[in-house]
Amino acid sequence: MNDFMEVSFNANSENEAFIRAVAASFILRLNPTIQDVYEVKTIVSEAVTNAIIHGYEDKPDGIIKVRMQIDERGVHIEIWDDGCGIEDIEQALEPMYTSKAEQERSGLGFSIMEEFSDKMRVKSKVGEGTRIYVTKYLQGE
Amino acid sequence: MNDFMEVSFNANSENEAFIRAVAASFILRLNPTIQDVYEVKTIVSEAVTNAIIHGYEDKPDGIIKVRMQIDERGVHIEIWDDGCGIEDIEQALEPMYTSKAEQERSGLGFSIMEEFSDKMRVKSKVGEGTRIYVTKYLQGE
Amino acid sequence: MNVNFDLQKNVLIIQPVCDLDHHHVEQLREVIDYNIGKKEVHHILFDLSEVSFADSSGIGLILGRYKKIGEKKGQAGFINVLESVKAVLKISGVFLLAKEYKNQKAAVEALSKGGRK
Amino acid sequence: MNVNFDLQKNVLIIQPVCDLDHHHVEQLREVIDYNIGKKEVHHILFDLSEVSFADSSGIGLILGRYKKIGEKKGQAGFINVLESVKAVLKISGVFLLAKEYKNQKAAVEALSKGGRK
Ligand SMILES: Nc1ncnc2c1ncn2[C@@H]1O[C@H](COP(=O)(O)OP(=O)(O)O)[C@@H](O)[C@H]1O
Ligand SMILES: Nc1ncnc2c1ncn2[C@@H]1O[C@H](COP(=O)(O)OP(=O)(O)O)[C@@H](O)[C@H]1O
Repeated sequence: MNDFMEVSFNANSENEAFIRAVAASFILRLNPTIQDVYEVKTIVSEAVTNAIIHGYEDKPDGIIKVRMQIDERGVHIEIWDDGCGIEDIEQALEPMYTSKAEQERSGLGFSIMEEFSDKMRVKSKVGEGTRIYVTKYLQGE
Repeated sequence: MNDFMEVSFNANSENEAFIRAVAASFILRLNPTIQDVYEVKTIVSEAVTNAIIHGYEDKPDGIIKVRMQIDERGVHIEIWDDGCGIEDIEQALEPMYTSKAEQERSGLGFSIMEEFSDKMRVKSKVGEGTRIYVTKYLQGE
Repeated sequence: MNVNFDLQKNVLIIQPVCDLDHHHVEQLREVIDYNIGKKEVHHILFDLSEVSFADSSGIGLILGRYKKIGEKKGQAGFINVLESVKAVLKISGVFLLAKEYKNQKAAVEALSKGGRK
Repeated sequence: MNVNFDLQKNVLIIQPVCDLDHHHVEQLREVIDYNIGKKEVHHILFDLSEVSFADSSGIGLILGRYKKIGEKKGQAGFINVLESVKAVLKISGVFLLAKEYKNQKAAVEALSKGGRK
């Protein structure tokens, strides 16, 4: 098995539920556990929310792309935006760090993504955008 | 509201259920009726199945794209493949016509798509591929 | 397995437990035909209670099995068809060939006595 | 509306009926704070029985309301947290601030008598 899918959509908060449903439906063929599905949904939900709030600062004409690739062991996920980018990635990855405390962000998005994934890498350039690469091995049946 | 999404995936029959789930989740924001959801799912299911069986003749490395655009009245759907194309579109659209009777195809895919949609247009070129354009107005709540 | 079978009198009750799309139809066809082939089977009854989606590939499957049971001069019927699935089946005209019955008992009663004209 | 409210003694029971993601949190915050603002409300209890998904935006909402009720020296608690949601809440350490109770009765009993130290 070596399936991929790639989906683009605008930076609209309605798409947070949409991308969770897309991710869940795509990995169904791997017979994931309920917890596996929840974790994959959470990973894409966090990354897409970040692209909407931080990357595009709530401008819904921004485009977000999510790519998923499946193999026997699990799933590789990429989430990217062409938004403002991250100046200090190390700081961004710190638990509880948020640049938008006034919006009641918890600063835990990246921490949760790391917790739920097996590998995570962040690439970002100010003014160009951000790409998140995540690998998650599934336990399967 | 003016949302779009575009998704690409390979010509694998597992993706028939996937694209139905994607389409259903995307239009949820329009508060569709159950029958609306069923009809949109059927439209994409028929077109994607055709791309898999006819367009790419069961070669799963073919790429299928589905694009959906939403406005106040309903949804515009495009399904395209870069497969073998259709020689005689008029004949293909005839109810019960199928080029693969030996595979127990009913020849009703296009008829059902037309029945469930408000507008349908087929563009195809032999050796280049096929694009289906569908408009469906939703009744909403 | 995606399908349950039951024999009542000479009627094979076929209950798919999946979407009737191209993907699943490919998996169902062979096992259904194997069961239709058994000599005690004279008629078939599709119980669609567990089918929440069907498209033209599902219609192809149903028409194909209708043909198979016709080779034995048998009839086919339906029970428990969801409203949305019914809308698709109606387009195909399959209800002109195979009737929908109120319930399993009525269907088995009617089919087991009949034969195809 | 995406959220139900109930007042038991001086405890406001908040039952969101949606995913706790950024999209919904934006809609919930204002109406929840309006209700927390009422003078008969001393404590809050999150009933998460109808929440099947929560991510860090949901945690932000919960922590924000915890702060709000703290301004009134009140406490917060949880009931009916699904296992998967619990996994996310655990990462946030929110259970160090607000306890999960067995059921509504026990929660109201404990919270209504308490105060924040
Ligand atoms: N896609 C992105 N584009 C720009 N900045 C981002 C992006 N994702 C994350 N960030 C930055 O990283 C910080 C930490 O992110 P995160 O851990 O998810 O917490 P939160 O979203 O709650 O602020 C954000 O506050 C923001 O400054
Ligand atoms: N994407 C496609 N690429 C090539 N040929 C196609 C495509 N879609 C449909 N066709 C042709 O049109 C015919 C009719 O299609 P349809 O009404 O869906 O019936 P069926 O799929 O049951 O054959 C097919 O048999 C095939 O020859």
